[in-house]
Amino acid sequence: MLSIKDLAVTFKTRKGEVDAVRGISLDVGKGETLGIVGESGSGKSVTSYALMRILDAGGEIRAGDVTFGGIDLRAASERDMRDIRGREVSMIFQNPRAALNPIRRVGHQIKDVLIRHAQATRQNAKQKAIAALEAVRVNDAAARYDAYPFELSGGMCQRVVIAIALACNPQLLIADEPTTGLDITTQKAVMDLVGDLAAARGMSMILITHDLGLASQYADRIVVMKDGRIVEDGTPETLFTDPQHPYTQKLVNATPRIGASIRSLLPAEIRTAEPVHKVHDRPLLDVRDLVKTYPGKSGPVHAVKGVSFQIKAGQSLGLVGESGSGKSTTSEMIVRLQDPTSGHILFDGQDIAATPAARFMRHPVRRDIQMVFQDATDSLNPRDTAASAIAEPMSRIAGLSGAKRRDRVAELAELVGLPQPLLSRFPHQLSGGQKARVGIARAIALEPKLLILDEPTAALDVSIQAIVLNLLVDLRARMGMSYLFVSHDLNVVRLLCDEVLVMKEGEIVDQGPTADVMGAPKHPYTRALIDAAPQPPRPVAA
Amino acid sequence: MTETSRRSFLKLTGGTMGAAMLPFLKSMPAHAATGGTIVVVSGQTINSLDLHRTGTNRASYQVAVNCYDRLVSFGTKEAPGGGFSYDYSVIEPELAESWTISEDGLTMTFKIKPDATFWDGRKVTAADVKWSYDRAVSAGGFPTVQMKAGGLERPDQFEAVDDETFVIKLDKPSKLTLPDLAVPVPFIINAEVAKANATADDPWAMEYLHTTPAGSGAFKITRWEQGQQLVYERNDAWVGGPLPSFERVIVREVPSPATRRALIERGDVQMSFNIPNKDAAELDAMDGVDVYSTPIENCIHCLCPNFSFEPFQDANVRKALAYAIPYEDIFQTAAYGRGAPMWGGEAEITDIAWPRKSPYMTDMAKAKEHMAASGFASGFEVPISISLGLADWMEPTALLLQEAFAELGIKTEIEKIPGANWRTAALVEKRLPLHLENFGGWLNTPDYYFFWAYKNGHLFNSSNYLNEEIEQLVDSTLHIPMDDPAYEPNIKRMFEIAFEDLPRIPLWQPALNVAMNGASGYEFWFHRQLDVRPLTTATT
Amino acid sequence: MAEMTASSSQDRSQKGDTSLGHIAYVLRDNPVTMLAFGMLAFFLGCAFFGPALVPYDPLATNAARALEPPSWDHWFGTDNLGRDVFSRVIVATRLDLTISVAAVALSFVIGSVLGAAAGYWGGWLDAVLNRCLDTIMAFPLFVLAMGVLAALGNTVENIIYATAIINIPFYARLVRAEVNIRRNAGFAQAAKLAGNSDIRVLAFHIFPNALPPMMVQVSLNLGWAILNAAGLSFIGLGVRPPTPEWGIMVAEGANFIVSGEWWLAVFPGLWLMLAVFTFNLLGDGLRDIVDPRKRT
Amino acid sequence: MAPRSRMILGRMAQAIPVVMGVVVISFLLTRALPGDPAAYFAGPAADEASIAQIREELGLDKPLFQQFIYYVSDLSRGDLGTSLTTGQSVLSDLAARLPASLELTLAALLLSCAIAIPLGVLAATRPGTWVDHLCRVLVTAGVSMPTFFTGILLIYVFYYLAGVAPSPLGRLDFIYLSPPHVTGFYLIDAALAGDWETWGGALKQLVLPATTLALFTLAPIARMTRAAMLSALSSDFIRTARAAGLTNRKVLYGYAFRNALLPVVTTLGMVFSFTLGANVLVERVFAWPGIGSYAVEALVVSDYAAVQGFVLAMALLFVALNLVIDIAYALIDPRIGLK
Repeated sequence: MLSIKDLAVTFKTRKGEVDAVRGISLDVGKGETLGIVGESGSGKSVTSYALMRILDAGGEIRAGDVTFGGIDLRAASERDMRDIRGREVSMIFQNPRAALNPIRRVGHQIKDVLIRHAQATRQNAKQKAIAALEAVRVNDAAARYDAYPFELSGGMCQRVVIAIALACNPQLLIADEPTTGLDITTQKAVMDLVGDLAAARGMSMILITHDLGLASQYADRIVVMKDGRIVEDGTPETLFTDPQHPYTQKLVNATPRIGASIRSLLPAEIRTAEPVHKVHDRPLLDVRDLVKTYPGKSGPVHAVKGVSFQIKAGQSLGLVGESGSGKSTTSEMIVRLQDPTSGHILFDGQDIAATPAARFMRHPVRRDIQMVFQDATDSLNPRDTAASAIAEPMSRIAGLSGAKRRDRVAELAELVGLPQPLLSRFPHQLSGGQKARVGIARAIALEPKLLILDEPTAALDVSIQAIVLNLLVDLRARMGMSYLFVSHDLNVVRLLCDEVLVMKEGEIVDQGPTADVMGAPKHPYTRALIDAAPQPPRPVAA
Repeated sequence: MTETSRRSFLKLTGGTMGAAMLPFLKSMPAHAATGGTIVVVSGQTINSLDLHRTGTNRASYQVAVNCYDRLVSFGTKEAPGGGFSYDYSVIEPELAESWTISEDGLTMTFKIKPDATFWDGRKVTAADVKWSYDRAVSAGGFPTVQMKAGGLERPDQFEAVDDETFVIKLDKPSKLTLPDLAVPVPFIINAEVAKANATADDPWAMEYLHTTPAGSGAFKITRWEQGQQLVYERNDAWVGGPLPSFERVIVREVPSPATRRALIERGDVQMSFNIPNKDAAELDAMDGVDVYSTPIENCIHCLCPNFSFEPFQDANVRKALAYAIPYEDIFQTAAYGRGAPMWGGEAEITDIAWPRKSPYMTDMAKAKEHMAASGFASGFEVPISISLGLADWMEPTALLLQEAFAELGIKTEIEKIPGANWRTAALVEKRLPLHLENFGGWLNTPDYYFFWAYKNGHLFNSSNYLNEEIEQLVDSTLHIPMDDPAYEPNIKRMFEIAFEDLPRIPLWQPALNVAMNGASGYEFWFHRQLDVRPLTTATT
Repeated sequence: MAEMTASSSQDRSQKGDTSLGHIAYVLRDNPVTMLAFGMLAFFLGCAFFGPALVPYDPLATNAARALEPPSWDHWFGTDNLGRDVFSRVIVATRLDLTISVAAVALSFVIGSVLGAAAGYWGGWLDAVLNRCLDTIMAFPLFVLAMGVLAALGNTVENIIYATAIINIPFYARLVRAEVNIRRNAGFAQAAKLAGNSDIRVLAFHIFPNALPPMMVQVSLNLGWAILNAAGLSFIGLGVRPPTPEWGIMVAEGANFIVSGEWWLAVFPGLWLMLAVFTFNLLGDGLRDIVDPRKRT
Repeated sequence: MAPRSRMILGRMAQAIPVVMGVVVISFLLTRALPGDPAAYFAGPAADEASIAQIREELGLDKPLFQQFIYYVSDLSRGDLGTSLTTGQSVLSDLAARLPASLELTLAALLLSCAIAIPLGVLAATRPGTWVDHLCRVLVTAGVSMPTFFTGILLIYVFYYLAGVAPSPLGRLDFIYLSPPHVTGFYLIDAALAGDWETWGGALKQLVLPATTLALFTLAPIARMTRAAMLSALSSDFIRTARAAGLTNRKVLYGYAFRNALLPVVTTLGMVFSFTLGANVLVERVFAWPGIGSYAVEALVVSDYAAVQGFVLAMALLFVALNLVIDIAYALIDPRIGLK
């Protein structure tokens, strides 16, 4: 039904022309779901924008043919394209809340599309829009019709986006990272919904994702893209069991999954033996009845409702939960960026919660508790070079300066695998993985005893994630640090952590050694989390 | 305003409506706009219709002139700068039909015109005159001070003998009394209307008359939009003089002088009152626009060195200043040659003409001689103060003075003082060491000028000048008649002292410039305000 | 590792990327910015060297040659006192630039301190500052400047103070907003973990990141400050005569336009306009220069 | 709507300290003005006694604090005092002059918006092109000219030389009478009275001053429109709308522009209050009887009551304006008032 031949797309940028897509060909049959998998910059999204002809300014299709149901989409007039978009080919996007017009009622946004494509008249548009909402399993659709996006949850917003896309019964649905920005349980619900609807309507679908596991679960066929080219094409099973292209192999390896070891994520040629880290019996951190309550507009918000746990010296503890579970608040209190409402944080037996966060920078324990932030980009000052970011804690706390400090920065860069020339760069000149390394180097600069890792790999591509996770494992063994690893990704936690805590709505619902909790979840919520995580087919042992 | 009067107004100017309606059509010809109406533009704002009220500004005095009558008025003569001027030497009847002055000069008896009526039709009586005079001497502030200059100080000096006979009793005879009755201040108010609107707090009906004139004058006010315009309408029953030729006079306030110039030049208005000297010089050279520049009687623009500032106590320093001033340059630059020079006069004083040229002229050598002879040969620093409100002539003058004085080693800085502060600083506190001043006396005698400007402590003596002989001379001369044998010698002596002591260095006698385009009959008045009564359409 | 090879090819292109290179890049990128910086250089040249280069003494009067139209002797003609308008216009550059730069610098510093504190700590400090700024903003700003000037007297310093006062709210608000969105940013948190006190975090980490948008405001305000000074001169509250200043020259010259001596107002007006124009166009370029993210 | 009305009430409560601050500052500022109004208003020939008498009348002989108490108690009775310059009560002066300023400012803003917003949208849809640069240069040129200079130039060219504009004599040429007072806006009042001749006359008088002010206000509005449109156009939801096949018009105006309106409305509010204060100069040039020229004259002669009244009126206007902006915000953006 859709056929792309030798498609090439270029972008004009400040540095000249950039080839985003360099001649790809693919077909999507009727009722088929094609997964396009690739890491950031692989050209997978650009391909979809190109076929919809909604490339951003500066983008241009240079070559190739795109035919859809016999229509030459490349040659079609803009007017015809507008008729095709939304009626024949629809798209859903990542970050659903941003994908909706924030100041227009969701019902009206659906109505706009219906009226535009003559699927409804002004009289029955509302009714049809409500029907479209019902079709995506929105409860109480008539009431939701009048809601604004900000009044809906992320999952609900994605349902609305899907409703907009499917309102006119298109033949092809392009889903561009539809689960990014959603909680793990919501992800599953949304993907199941899209899959069901596509199947029920006999609709073709292109699923664009960076997550090989997700694609393998929902796609009939998968193409793997790298640097604007298709490197491999096949069914999920063949891709996982018998990847041909080295890049596919790397990708498959790097995808965390049950049964994998941390080293197995790396490409075979650079694998080394996994270091052993030693866990002492001495508790390094002892959190007792930690409570955080914020004053809210409608009464106090109980973010953390009395949490107690311990981390032993050298131990890695995973803290798992979805957004709003209180995991970030908990970690910020431990790292002393926030003051708890009540409770104690004993670090080496000393109650560090007694020193207010505002004065904690002069506390001797400051150098012993450090943190790696979730968003490496956000956590680096855009005005500071990598070197000065890494040097900052040394100059402020350790009082190092001059050549000593420079040497130490170089040493740390070496340790985290950051090439020396990059040290003089600004964050925006670094890739995501490089920024993550800078963040880690900064956090370990003072050789802390406890490192809090707040989803350190969430924004990274899987192959980079594999490298960073292994780096963390190496550092842990080498420096004897304890980790508090905050994450929503159970597969990652499983690889890295000795023990795990599951938090929900400010409380710990499940807790214990990782294998126990993951293998035999006691709490239904833990089970739901585990079930929701996409599980790629097991590859043959490499 | 009622609907009827609106319509009649439109009818009156109806002839011009058609043309004006057409959007962006070139403006209509000047004469068509009149049709009994004349439009005058002025840069000043009128803030009250009652001269007696506290805070009434100068521009508002024209209402007292045009809407009210006095017992007497001055005559008319040909003015030196073209057009007409009031004649100080001739006192004419306005509301008074006739008057007599007793032998001892202490009793003046006025007969009021029997046919004089107020706008409401009521006959003007001596009681109205008495009430109005009582008000003028009781109101305080400027009107009371001005009345005092004519020896009129207390209500008990005024008596309404019968309806048509009004008597003034004086404490001592003065040549200034009768002229003082012809200045705008002692105007005659419809006392019945005023009293009907007076309150216990406001026995003189200040609030009422402030916005609602009640008089017998040649014009009534039909509209007053403060800050925008004043519309006069002729009172056809006026008996104070010949009936004005215009039925309606619109006085528009236009603050920007450039706009005023454009308006008069294009003929969109018929008269622009009190225009800058430069415009006067240039418009004069133009066809179609008539410019009247009347030297203002008894008025001199002066440079005043303040005696409380030490260097200026030195006569040589003052003379050095007087010789250093580039008179001609200043006269041409600041006044564009409008007015009369006040320098380079004869050293010997042979007559009592005033204002008169000083014996000084630009002579830098002499200036330096005097400077060298003074106790300040090495110079000194002093600010030259000017008023922001009078910057148009003061600023160029000050700049040229600054340059000239620099040659004497006198370093100056020009200090602009805002209007509110000027009066306080210059005249009340008299604290400006060196400043420009422009006093003009309403009553046109030299002794009157000296009274205000040379007597110690008096308002316009901003130089803090004190000379015992002047004090005595002024006191003895002020009230004696001009034909008194002592008068002329006294005046000459005053001149001698003034030019020797130089508390005020005369620069030039300014002119009041008025441009007319399509109207004529302008008459200059000492009060320098617009008298709309004699205006007529252009004779051409 | 894998990414290393990908990034090493970029290294060479990074080598020449000094600050100067960056400025050159910003200028080349936008012709309008290029034009603005060219004109700025010209005005700065006038300010520094103008007084030494002008053909006439800007204060010297010559009544014999008053109100002459532009000629070879007097490029911009002469004014009513025979002073050379060209010399006055050029010499005035220094004063006008001084007024605007000093006023903007003053309001920048005060506004930044107030706004940064309010944006970072929030709470009652923020509330009080907001009310104070609202109060200043509730004044008609130009009239406030007039009032301040009338009350303090019209000297150059007071013009600067008055202009600075009315500009403070703009900076304070801008900085407050910029700081507020960054006070919980990852890099601010990281800086705290690195042992920085709140004030250091604010001053050395958060505040510098507010600079790019502030540069736009600075450039607009530099222009406003000149216009403001000119407006004050028009009312009569400006610089004292005979000091040459564009606003006062336009204001005085305005009265000569109708009588045909257009050069008195038009040349200083044109100069003033060009200067304001330059400053206004400067904003985007300045922002790009202080923004490290624009470096490639 | 309840949270919104609560928000509006909250905003009004916030305005109270602002108004109080304005009252105090304007009082202190006027008292700091140089000069002695008593001496000024006593007239040219007044002596010490009559100045003292006037000072007493004006209450200026009292200590500052007492003067302030008098002022505030008068104020609470709605009495703004009497202007010494115009001789009228300040309240009636403002009532007469405020509509003139508002009419001029609103007309100018309307004109400005009509030009600047389409220009801004145009520039935003073609960023980096010559159209964009030209728009930027044009609007910047407008804001670079001092308003009094523009005004005089326009008068010179269009009235004096070309003769196409009416004489710059304020709100109405003298051949018309002002329409019966209803709102004080001549255009509205004349239209209400059905007097289209006067309406045309008032409109003609408005053209030049409104153009002068509009030229000055183009830049901020156009700049903000451009920036807001650019950011709206690069939003994800625009891509959604385009991917759904909505027409360009709908995407540009229905989606992007309505989202871009928020910052534009804020800018408009700021420009409005700024212009209302800054048209002092334009009012002088065009003999426009507005509150700007009123304030200048009052300030120069230290007319306390008039200056205070003016400042207070402007502050109240500012507060009201902010309220209107808040309401406009709430109308445009459903998120306001609920966060």
